[in-house]
Amino acid sequence: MALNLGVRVGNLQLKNPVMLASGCCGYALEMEEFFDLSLLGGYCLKGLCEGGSEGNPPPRLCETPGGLINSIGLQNIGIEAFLKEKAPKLRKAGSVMVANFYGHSVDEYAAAAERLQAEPCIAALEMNISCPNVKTGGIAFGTDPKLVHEVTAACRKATAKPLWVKLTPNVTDITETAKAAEDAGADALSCINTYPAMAIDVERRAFKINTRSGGLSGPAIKPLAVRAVYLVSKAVKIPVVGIGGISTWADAVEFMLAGASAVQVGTALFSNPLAPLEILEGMREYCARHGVEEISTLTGAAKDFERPSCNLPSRTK
Amino acid sequence: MALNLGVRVGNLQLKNPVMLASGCCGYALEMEEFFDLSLLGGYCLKGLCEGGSEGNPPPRLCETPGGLINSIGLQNIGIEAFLKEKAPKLRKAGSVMVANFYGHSVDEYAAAAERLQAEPCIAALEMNISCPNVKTGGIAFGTDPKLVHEVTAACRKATAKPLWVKLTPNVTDITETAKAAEDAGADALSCINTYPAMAIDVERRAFKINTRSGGLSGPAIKPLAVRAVYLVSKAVKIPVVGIGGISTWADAVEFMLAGASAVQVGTALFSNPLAPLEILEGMREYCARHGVEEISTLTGAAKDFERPSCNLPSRTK
Amino acid sequence: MASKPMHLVQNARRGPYATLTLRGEVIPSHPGQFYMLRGDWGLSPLLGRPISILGEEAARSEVRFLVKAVGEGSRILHALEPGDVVHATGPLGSGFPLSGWDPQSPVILLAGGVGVPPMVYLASRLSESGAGIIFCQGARTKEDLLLLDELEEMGVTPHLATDDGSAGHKGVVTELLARELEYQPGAVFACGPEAMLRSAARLCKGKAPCYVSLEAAMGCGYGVCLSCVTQVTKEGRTANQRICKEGPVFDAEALPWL
Amino acid sequence: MASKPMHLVQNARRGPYATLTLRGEVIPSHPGQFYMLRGDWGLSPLLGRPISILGEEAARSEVRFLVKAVGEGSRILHALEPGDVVHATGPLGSGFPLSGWDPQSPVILLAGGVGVPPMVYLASRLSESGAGIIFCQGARTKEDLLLLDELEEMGVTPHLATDDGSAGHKGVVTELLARELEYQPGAVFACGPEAMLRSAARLCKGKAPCYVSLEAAMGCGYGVCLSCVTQVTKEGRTANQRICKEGPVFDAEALPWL
Ligand SMILES: Cc1cc2nc3c(=O)[nH]c(=O)nc-3n(C[C@H](O)[C@H](O)[C@H](O)COP(=O)(O)OP(=O)(O)OC[C@H]3O[C@@H](n4cnc5c(N)ncnc54)[C@H](O)[C@@H]3O)c2cc1C
Ligand SMILES: Cc1cc2nc3c(=O)[nH]c(=O)nc-3n(C[C@H](O)[C@H](O)[C@H](O)COP(=O)(O)OP(=O)(O)OC[C@H]3O[C@@H](n4cnc5c(N)ncnc54)[C@H](O)[C@@H]3O)c2cc1C
Ligand SMILES: Cc1cc2nc3c(=O)[nH]c(=O)nc-3n(C[C@H](O)[C@H](O)[C@H](O)COP(=O)(O)O)c2cc1C
Ligand SMILES: Cc1cc2nc3c(=O)[nH]c(=O)nc-3n(C[C@H](O)[C@H](O)[C@H](O)COP(=O)(O)O)c2cc1C
Ligand code: FES
Ligand code: FES
Repeated sequence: MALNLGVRVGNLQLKNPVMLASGCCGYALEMEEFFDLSLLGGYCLKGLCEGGSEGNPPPRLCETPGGLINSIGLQNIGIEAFLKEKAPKLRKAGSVMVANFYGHSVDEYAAAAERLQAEPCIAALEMNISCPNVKTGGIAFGTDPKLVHEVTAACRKATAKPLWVKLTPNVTDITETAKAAEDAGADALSCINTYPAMAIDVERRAFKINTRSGGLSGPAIKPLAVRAVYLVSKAVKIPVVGIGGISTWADAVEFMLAGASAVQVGTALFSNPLAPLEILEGMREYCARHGVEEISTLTGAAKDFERPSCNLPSRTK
Repeated sequence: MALNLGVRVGNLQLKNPVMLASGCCGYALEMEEFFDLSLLGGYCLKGLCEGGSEGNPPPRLCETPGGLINSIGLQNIGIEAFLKEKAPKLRKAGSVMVANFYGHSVDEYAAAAERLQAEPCIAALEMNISCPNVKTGGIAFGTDPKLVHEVTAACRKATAKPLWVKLTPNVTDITETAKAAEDAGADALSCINTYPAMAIDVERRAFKINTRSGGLSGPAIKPLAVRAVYLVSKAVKIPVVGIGGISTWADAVEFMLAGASAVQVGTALFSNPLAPLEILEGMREYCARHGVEEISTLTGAAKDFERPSCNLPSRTK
Repeated sequence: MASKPMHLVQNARRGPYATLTLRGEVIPSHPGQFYMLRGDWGLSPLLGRPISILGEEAARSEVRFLVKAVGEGSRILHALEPGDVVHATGPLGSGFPLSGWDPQSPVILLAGGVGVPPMVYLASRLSESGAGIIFCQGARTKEDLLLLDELEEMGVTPHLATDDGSAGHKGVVTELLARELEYQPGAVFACGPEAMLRSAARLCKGKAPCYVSLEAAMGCGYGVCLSCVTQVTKEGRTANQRICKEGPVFDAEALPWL
Repeated sequence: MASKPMHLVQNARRGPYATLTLRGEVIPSHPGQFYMLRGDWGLSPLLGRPISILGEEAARSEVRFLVKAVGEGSRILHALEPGDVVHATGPLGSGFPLSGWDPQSPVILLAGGVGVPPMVYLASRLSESGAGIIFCQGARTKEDLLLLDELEEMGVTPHLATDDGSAGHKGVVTELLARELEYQPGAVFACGPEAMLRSAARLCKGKAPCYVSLEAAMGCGYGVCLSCVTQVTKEGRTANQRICKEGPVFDAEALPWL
């Protein structure tokens, strides 16, 4: 039985649903030391802005139960430097490159989108309106449906490339920001960015992260992210890319069943750079075991519990 | 050096800051089989409503990385049955009893508050406007500052007992609902209830919880809850009771440093019924080690990282 | 009940099955009761696992369990070594009723899968009290038949059934029950897969009292979380009862199955 | 670099210290480089731990580490038994520069705390190349002096300092450095607590090149997460550099310390 791992995210065809999440694979060149990027569905670059940024002062990272908090503050070399220094090397990588970007105003967002539009090796743009770690830009745009609409519309005008909007989960009702982005012309929604979080070192009685708050990622947030993907995919017609705590093939399948067309692996890369390949292999086996011929049929296929009287879960072999 | 473990939550004096969280200690009688309730600061009863409720159909619980999702749906025996069957036995327990309650309308909330007002062994009322697992009532009230104000004001009128409002973290800005509750006359804020979450059984391709979504609790949510406590305690003048993933003494201290006057232990009771006593003992040792004479001085005492250039955490002995 | 650390003193493994002997403060239990067991396994799984009591040597402060390794938690229990600490909360739940049926006719014990341990514990108590015991055990194949030596020791010869016919009757264990019930209907006690319990309940209906031990994913095991409920009908009123507290043993007639 | 499972073949423990020998595919490394090590430790801690390479027997496919048990992750590494699997990503980082200083004067290696292992690795490489080596090691007390036998084997006699005077000079190890620098200033290589590194940098300023190995809480260890940055000034321009990638070894003059 032939298995088709290919998925479509709007107009963009991916050879398989497994991508690398922004900020967790640098500019992807570091990943090439571990494996061939073209084995994956694609990868998202570290969030770029015009002129670049030095990010936040350290400490920028700490561990929490089943997760980690980061406050990198979107350090990046800038769009210009990226296009000059990194892009030429990445052209050969032969995988789908998605450029994650941000600005500090609607105009900056649009200008960044326009600047990236020019680079042929960029397959899609992922608009980050959800970073909890920068004072202006980032999450400020992502929590208000009106602003989401405005900034998405501005970027939509600025680029003909597929435009993905990366949502923040830090809202009362994520379907409202999702619909705003859809209405304004987004081609897909990346669900989700990190959750605002905090940790305190009790011996020092000091915040563990320099900026006090940071963004929580990793397995701990998976059940929150699965719900976000489920709600958003029911609320909009455009495809959803699932992100949040994916570290095993079963996690990836879970996000697809919840409604994701493709998935991104972030934090799991830190402890296991080969996680994306292991996830892909596991998904392949899962499909074979379940007689799935088109992996895309998993999207949104979760059903209700068949026997409400039965209290027991099935076992994952 | 004498150590004073006593804390005040508004007008209510607790012998120490460690309480049991609502829904995780039943009607407290089950806990008495493990230890003497009077050793604790207090305990919160399972959420009560007039007439009681059978709750949601099973399955009602599943595990997630570092946490669990529940959808009990506020099953309870009802205020009347509680007062008749359980309260008499609890009067002897000699600990501070907080009655968690809810309704399906503002009127029902107020009526419940009034009914509970009459029972002398109840030291305070904890208004649950944040349960993600019931269709009406619960979280519906907790996400809109206007409704929070309305329902809090109605209950405020109905009772002279200390009134705690239990907030949901599922909002864009928790300081708004916190301030609404404060304005309407709440004596304290319980921060926080569970986070809406979902899990899917990939082998069965079915939601693991009958109601699809449920509430996430346990260590996984701790960093999210610490931030909520921090933000709320900065935004209001009334005391904050910290809840969310507390399972060790260091977790409890962390919540106090973030701004909590007292803490509640929930999910940790399931895997270790003795957790509250171990937490209390650990806090005692921590105070001794740090020369803390009044445990209440820990509240809100977190400072900024002293040496921004230093990237390393201290170690918890 | 109590919650305390116990020490593993022996772990006898056979395939996926491990018979664990824990030593510590032991509170006397009834057959059908269980413990929540949790190894020093850090964050995951978060919760302890409900495991039935297989036997108890109060004098030696020992309690025994049989665990089948099926998932994360049970695999860790299976892999424990002597000296390891296990946090044990119990004994929990109600257990099987040890009286209240016709003492003249023998009782029928029906066990399937990892439902065998509590039935062996029950058999040992019943045989002490001199009751006649018919023990029916079913499994997929010969290798999955459990605790045959313990049964032999107490003088109980089990009637066996395997799906593949590798030992005893070829077929499901409830076929043995049907035969016994025709022959001499006595009280039936059952623990095993839900399908087996349902079919036993149907066979017993109107013929013999039937007590079944249910399973559920359990949050606490001691009655505070309300995650483990099942509907139970008593005197015409249907209400949720906690499998961990009012159960795990229920009168089959009271369940919403028949 | 690569990321692969390796097998523990030996664990030699002394107090909180464990010298681990891992076997697997070994990619040749430079002194000062490190691995991210992660045992099969489930969810917590989530991340691997950066541990410097102590030595390498490429022919035997072996690489060695010395780990001090201080927290959750290092305690699990310390407790590993032969046969256990360790996920190892490396070799990572830049390592110490092995040339570029005056080859006539001996180099001074300064090691404190668990900064000793990479300096021993460096000493072994330098001694192979015939360079003169002055090795200064500091510790709180005699028991915390590390790898003295390995140094002896390669013919290096370390100058020792302990806080309590239980071995060698009573005082901090940088007092030994100050003496050496007055006597014959050579290039200085240092690994240890930040206070030691800062004081070494100050002593060397204007006198001798000084390379220090920094620590940071690391997310990935291979350059993608940007959690480990420090400010570095080169040619008048200050910018963030990654301790895991451009470092952990930096020219002390470039750091914002002096
Ligand atoms: C009252 C009672 C007594 C039991 N006695 C025994 C016994 O003596 N020997 C034995 O081997 N097993 C027994 N079980 C079943 C045992 O608890 C499960 O096999 C075990 O919990 C599975 O956990 P896991 O981590 O290995 O599997 P996982 O697949 O990781 O379990 C995932 C989740 O499902 C729950 N779960 C899965 N299967 C079951 C199940 N069959 N029953 C209850 N919860 C389940 C777990 O508690 C956990 O929450 C008993 C169950 C109950 C309720
Ligand atoms: C490049 C490099 C090389 C190292 N080489 C060695 C070595 O050869 N032998 C050795 O014993 N130790 C070495 N360390 C230190 C070692 O990484 C830490 O002791 C270890 O990470 C502590 O983890 P833990 O879980 O035991 O402690 P925890 O207290 O649980 O650590 C909590 C968090 O702090 C981080 N952390 C704590 N202390 C340190 C530290 N000193 N350095 C870096 N991160 C820290 C951990 O990574 C983790 O994120 C090295 C560190 C670095 C950066
Ligand atoms: C260290 C770090 C840096 C990140 N940087 C970015 C970024 O630049 N842009 C962005 O959109 N998301 C960024 N993210 C968020 C991730 O892309 C992802 O949405 C989030 O971490 C949840 O997925 P995970 O749990 O798999 O990591 C970052 C996450 C981490 C941990
Ligand atoms: C099984 C279960 C039932 C709960 N029932 C209630 C309830 O009835 N009323 C309420 O206000 N909170 C309820 N909660 C929320 C807890 O009181 C607590 O706010 C939350 O679980 C976070 O704390 P924890 O991580 O320590 O469990 C329940 C939580 C759980 C896990
Ligand atoms: S498992 Fe908690 S009430 Fe039964
Ligand atoms: S640890 Fe991730 S970039 Fe250095």
